[in-house]
Amino acid sequence: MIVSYGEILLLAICLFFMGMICVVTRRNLLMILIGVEIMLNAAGIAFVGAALRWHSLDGQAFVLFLMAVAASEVAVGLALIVYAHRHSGTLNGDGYNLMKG
Amino acid sequence: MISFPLLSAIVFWPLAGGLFVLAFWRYPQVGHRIALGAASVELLLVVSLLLLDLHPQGADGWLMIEDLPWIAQYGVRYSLGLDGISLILLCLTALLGVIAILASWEQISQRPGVFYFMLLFTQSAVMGVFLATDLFLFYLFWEMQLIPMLFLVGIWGHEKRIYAALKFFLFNIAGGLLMLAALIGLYLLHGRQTGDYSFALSQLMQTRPAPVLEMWLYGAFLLAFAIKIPIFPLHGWLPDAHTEAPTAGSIILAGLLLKTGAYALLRIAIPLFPGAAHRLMPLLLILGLVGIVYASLVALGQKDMKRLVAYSSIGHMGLIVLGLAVWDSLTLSGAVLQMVNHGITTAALFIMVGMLDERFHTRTLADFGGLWKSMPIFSAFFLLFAMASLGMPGLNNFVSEFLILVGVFRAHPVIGSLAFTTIVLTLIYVLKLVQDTLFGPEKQQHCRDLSFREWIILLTLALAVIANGLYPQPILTLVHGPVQHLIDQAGIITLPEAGSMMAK
Amino acid sequence: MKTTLIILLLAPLLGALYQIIAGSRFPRRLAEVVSCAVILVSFVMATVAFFLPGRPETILLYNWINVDTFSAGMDIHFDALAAIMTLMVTFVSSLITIYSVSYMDQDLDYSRYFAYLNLFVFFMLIIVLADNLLFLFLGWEGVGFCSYALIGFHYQELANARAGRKAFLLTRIGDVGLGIAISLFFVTCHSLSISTINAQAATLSAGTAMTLGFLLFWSATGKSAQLPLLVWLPDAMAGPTPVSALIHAATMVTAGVYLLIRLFPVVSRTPEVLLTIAIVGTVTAFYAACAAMVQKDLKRVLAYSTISQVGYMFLAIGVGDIIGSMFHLLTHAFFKSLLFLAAGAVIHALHDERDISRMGEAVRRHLPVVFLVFLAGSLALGGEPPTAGFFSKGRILLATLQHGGMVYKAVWVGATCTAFLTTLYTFRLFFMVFTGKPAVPHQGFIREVPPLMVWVLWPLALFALFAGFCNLPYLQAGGGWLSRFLATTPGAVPDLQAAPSLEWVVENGDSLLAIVGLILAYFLYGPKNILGWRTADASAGRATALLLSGFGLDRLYATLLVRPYEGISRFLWHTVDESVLDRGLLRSVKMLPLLAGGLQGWTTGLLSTSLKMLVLGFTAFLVFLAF
Amino acid sequence: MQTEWLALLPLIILAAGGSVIFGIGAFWHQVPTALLFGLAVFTCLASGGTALLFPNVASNLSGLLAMDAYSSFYTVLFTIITLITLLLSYQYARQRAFAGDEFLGIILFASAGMVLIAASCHWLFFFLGLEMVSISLYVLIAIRRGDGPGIEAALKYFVMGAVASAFVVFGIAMLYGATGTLVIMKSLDLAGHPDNRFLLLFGLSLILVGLCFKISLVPFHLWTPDVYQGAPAPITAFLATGTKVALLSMFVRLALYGGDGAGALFAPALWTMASLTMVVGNITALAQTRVKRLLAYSSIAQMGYMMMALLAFKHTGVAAVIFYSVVYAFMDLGAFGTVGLLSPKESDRDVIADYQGLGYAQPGKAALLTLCLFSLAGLPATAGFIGKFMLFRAALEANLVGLALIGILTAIISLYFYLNIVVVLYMRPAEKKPTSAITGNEASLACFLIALIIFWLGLFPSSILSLIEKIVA
Repeated sequence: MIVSYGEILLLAICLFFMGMICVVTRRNLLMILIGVEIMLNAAGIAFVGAALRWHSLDGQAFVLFLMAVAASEVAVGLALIVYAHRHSGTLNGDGYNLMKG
Repeated sequence: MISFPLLSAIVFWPLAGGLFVLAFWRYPQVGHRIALGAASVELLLVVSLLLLDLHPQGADGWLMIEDLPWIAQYGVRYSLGLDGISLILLCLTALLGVIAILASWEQISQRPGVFYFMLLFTQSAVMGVFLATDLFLFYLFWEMQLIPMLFLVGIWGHEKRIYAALKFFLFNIAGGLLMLAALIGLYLLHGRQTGDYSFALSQLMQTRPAPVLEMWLYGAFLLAFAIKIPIFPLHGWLPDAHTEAPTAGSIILAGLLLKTGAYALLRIAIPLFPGAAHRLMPLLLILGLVGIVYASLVALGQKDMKRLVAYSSIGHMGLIVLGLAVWDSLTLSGAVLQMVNHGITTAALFIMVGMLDERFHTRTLADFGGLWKSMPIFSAFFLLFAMASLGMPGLNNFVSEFLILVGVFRAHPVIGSLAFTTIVLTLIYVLKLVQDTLFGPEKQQHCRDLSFREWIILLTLALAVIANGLYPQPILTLVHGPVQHLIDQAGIITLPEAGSMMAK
Repeated sequence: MKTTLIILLLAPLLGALYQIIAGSRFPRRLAEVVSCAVILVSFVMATVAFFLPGRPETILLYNWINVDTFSAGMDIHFDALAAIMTLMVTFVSSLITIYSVSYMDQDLDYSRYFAYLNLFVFFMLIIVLADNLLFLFLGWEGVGFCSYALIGFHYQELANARAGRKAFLLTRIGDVGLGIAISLFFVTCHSLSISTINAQAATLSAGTAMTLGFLLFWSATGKSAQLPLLVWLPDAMAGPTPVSALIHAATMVTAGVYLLIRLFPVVSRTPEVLLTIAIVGTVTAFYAACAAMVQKDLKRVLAYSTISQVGYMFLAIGVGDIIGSMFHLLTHAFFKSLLFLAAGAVIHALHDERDISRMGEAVRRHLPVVFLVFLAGSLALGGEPPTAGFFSKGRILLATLQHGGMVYKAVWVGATCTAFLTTLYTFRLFFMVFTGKPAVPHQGFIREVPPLMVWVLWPLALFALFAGFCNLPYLQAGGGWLSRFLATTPGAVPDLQAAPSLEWVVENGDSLLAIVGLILAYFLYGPKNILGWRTADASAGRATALLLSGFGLDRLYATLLVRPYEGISRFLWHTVDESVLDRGLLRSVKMLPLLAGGLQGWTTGLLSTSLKMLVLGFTAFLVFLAF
Repeated sequence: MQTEWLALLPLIILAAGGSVIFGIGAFWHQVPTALLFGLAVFTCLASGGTALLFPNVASNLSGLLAMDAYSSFYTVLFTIITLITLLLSYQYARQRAFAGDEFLGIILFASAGMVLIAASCHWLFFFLGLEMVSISLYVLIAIRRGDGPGIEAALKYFVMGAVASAFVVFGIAMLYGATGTLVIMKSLDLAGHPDNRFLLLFGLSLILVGLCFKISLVPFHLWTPDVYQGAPAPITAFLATGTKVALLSMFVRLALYGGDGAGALFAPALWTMASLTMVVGNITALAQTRVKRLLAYSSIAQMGYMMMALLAFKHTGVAAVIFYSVVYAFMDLGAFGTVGLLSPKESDRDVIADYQGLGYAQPGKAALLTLCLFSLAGLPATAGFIGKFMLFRAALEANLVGLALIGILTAIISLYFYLNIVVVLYMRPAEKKPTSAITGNEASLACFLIALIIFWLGLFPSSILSLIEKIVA
């Protein structure tokens, strides 16, 4: 069965917004990270769909890079979160407010 | 043409001297000597201009010009032009430069190197303002003079110095930035009209903006210059700045910086926008008059001598504004002369107040009395400058004030008459100043009279006061050509024949 | 001629410069000699110039201000009027300077004194000689300054300095009028030269001429202490007595009169102006005479009498008789300076005692010479025939009576009454100073008056008594010598052309009046104290108190002008300048930090806020795009 | 092939330099810092040098990278920024014991990422560059061990950056879906794809939001003060200048490519953001008591000014933005750099009151700080003045009078807080003895360079201006 680009797009947008909502509503840093991942994956889906729509490999290639970048981002991010957790003992994103104003 | 760039040398020599002083900042005992040397050389340079046999050249009647491309992309040129008006103001600047250094000889003990650097830096910037004929360059110098002044007031001032310095700076820069916007607007307009993007004053003067726009542009220029002059009610910064500044700061501020405002109004704002200027002349006229009356009244109430002199400055500058607002050869000559005279007289008064402050560490009028007893020479000088300040004939201020007043009277008899009555108001506060300090029973401790250095300072200024009062003709002759040129340029002589008006 | 005039003018200036630069460095004697010498040089030159042919002479010293059509030169116009005035000024100043040498011999600050004095003479000569009005203005303000400085000469008494300031201020109010007048002359006549202006006077439009007339009159009232600007002169007596004699009796106060005479062609264009001058002059004369009736301070009596006599000079101008005015000016200069100098000698002898109720016979006994010259001065001031005062005042009264119109008749009545009052107060003064025994006599001994101070009184006394003969009315057709001498002055009427009978009646009436006045004064104030007024306490009655304070004019000014002015000053400073302009701006600027504080609340430092803003911003972005 | 090699050389040198430093660090445990530092400096010089030597060699590499004059210009700029950052941070990092291979290597990688952004004409490369810069900076911000604010700053920057990246990448996906191409210029062709208009605009707005976040326009600016405050001062300097300049170069590209079509639709939104940014940035800065935070708000405001000129891209706005980003880079490098140099070892000298009397205790550095502040305030004879002049000129030329007036008024306000620091430096008496600051030839050289450039650009901007005109044309 052939899925039209419009449907893929819809899925991607839904995913993106779900990720966004996750990012905005959750306080836990890990959950935020997961939300970001969902957003990135939504982008990946959109890329693949678009690549199929235009019959070009650019989108596919982009997704490959995207995955690699997302992985490294998560790696750095997780390391940071762990580091922060060890330093201040909280995973709550709003717990970090030494600086404001 | 002279191949040696004398004008540039005049503009940048004090700065170079200042940097040299700064280089010796570790040796505070030589700073003032180097600075004095630099300022004296500057004075010689300016005097050499007087000695050169200069003749007006070209249509614009410059005595001497320097013109180099600078920022070609924006049509900005490095162009300096000298005419009689700038020449006479250069003389004033150079003279007061030397005087200011002499006046701070013993007063400034804290970081003298930096102090003299700032002083000389200001002098450079002021020289630049008086010489620049490219408005971009002018603007550069215009704003630049604020920076060293900020430090002069802020570092070496009295108790409320920081407040005063910031206020001075913000007031002036606010006007300056709005002027910059107007300047860019005019520049773009000129570029669009002629296809030639240029900041040259002579070029921009050809621009004819739509009346409404012209009004806005002129308004912005006027605002900037009016703050500097200052015209009532934009004078808020001046009393504080003057009161808090060290003596040299007050000298430069009153003697030179205020003059740049009047000069710019004369040279730039009105010739650029003659139409709008003409329509706003009544406003200037009224503000000038109100300013004199207001300043005289407020000055009377002051308890701090320096503040009193500061308000008197506002009043005297109001007279210049009146002169500019009438815009004929009498009042303009008078206004230029008044710039010089006010520079000398007020500088002298500030110096003398500074001397008292050095001796008694107070400037409150109530603390003084009967100074004549212990300091007769000082008092005699004080009386002389006070008399000059109230427009005693035979002393310098009288000539310029009278020229302005006669000119104003010729154009607007009623306003002229009212302006004449202000000489009484001036008298009231000046006499109060004299009386509260020199006369009455002796209140303060006995103190030494003038030192040789102080004597030299005051004698120089006193000679200038008397010379300008008795023989102002050289200056008037020098100024006459440029003034005529300005009038022709702006072309707004629409004076009714006052005689016929009086006749009815 | 030129050299003479230039030396005449510049000699006092050189003297002043010497005093300023070197006066206190070299011996005192030298300073005294120099200051007298320069004035004497001036006097000699004035005499020489007087007799040299070649009047009128105009000399341009140099161009002072020259802008476009505006040109003011330092120039001299030496005509008959100036010649006679110069002579008088230099003569009186020479005597007074010599007198000062003795008078000031206890004072250490002599060089300042002589500097001011010489400078004053210089400025006064400028007024007398100047052809250009601006140059005249230089002298005009210059004498004002010298008067200010000399009144407050003993500056350590704050009251003296205040009196000086008051004088300067009030005369300067008058100067405003002169300034405006000069401007108007420039605008209408395109020239500031007095001779040119006088030549053009007829071409001036009526309105302009009237404005000018009133302006000139206004400036003259300031300088010459006429109503309403006269309150400074009684206070000016705070200055050293020679100063009062020179500046506030003989010369400066008459400068206003001189100015009006100089510009008489302009002034006389408008009858309204003349009438005003006549009325103000008479009223002032009467006013001051009343005030002089009750004064207890010796010098204040003389000050009020000066005001009163100057009022006569104004009256003379008002009736168009400038020669009469000038005549009175000259005689007044002699007898009033004489009176002042004599009074100075008395005060000097009594250790600065100035209250006449504490003087008496003792003074006459110790100072017989002073008594005699004072008598001469009193006779002249009182208008007793045949002294100088009699003739000059008589001419004025005659001219007034002869002038048509009911108003002038009323003026004549007033002036005559004033003349009577003059005799009365003059001899009141004379009797109280030199006769009788005071209830509370002066304490302490009466010291010797230095001979120099006495000698100089003689020539003045002679002039006071006999100067009138230079302008005797009956003897010559076409007026007396002075009248003929001054006939060339623009606007002068040498001969009043009065009917001899009228002249006879008036002259004899005046004589009678003066003599009756003298006798009445003897009864009222004489040593016998016949009617008891002599000892009446002047401050007792309300009326006398009012007169004593010069009709409360001072207090009136304080209430109407000075206090409101100070109030406005305070209001503008505290309310407008500080509260509204300064703090108002500050307050509005202070809104910014408040706003900044509010905006700081936005930056919570929480991740969730940032993220929410990201989403919100994105939504806003889309919304913007949708439109 | 030859030319393409040459064209890529600067990028390759940077990446290789970073890798070599990492390599040495991995295998040589006691490696002298000076060696690594020298290597890093050399890498920068070499990269910048090659970019100078071979500008303009290949305009388009397979439609992916444009190594033209434009990117060469930026390459040189980035290498200079990196170089100055290195000079400024060397002693600073040594004192705080993080001057290892990772620090130097990551800086080089970040700078390679910046070059990539400036050179990209393909979304993929742009994305890669962006991520290279971002990820490097996440690490750099937290590089100081055990530093609470540093960790917090890194965390905030990371979370926000990741979300913003997600926005950008999703936007790119939408663009791609709408146009079928990842070449930036073609993907912005609104007229060519009338059917997918909505999708294209949706994608573009996502990208713009992401970019605006990165250059911290209001209301996406909230992270900026925290991150700038928390990061070590030299890193802040790098962060505030490098990333922003790189992204501005991207903005310029977008404006040039798509300004007429799609860009016009975004103009009102950008207008609002620009004005908000100028107002909020400058006014909030008034209330700051900490220097780095104050500078952060000032940098926010500066972005507002640039956005104002960018809206005038049809006129001289582009040249103005490029010139001002150069100026801005040096001003902020100088300002944050001197803050770093003046800092004691324990924590950065941040509270404004702590600067009392430093003007005399540390005349050179204080003078540079003053110069940079004056330049940021746009006072004459500094580069900032010429820059501001150009920005306002462009805005007025494009008839953005309202925006220009807001800009001028806020500039007046901004003077107050800039001056306030100067006041503290020079005019208030020193109450306590100031602690010693970082000295060293590297730092002095950096300071000297910055001062020289600020004066040079302020007094003789002609040469740079003609260069900019050339590369924009």
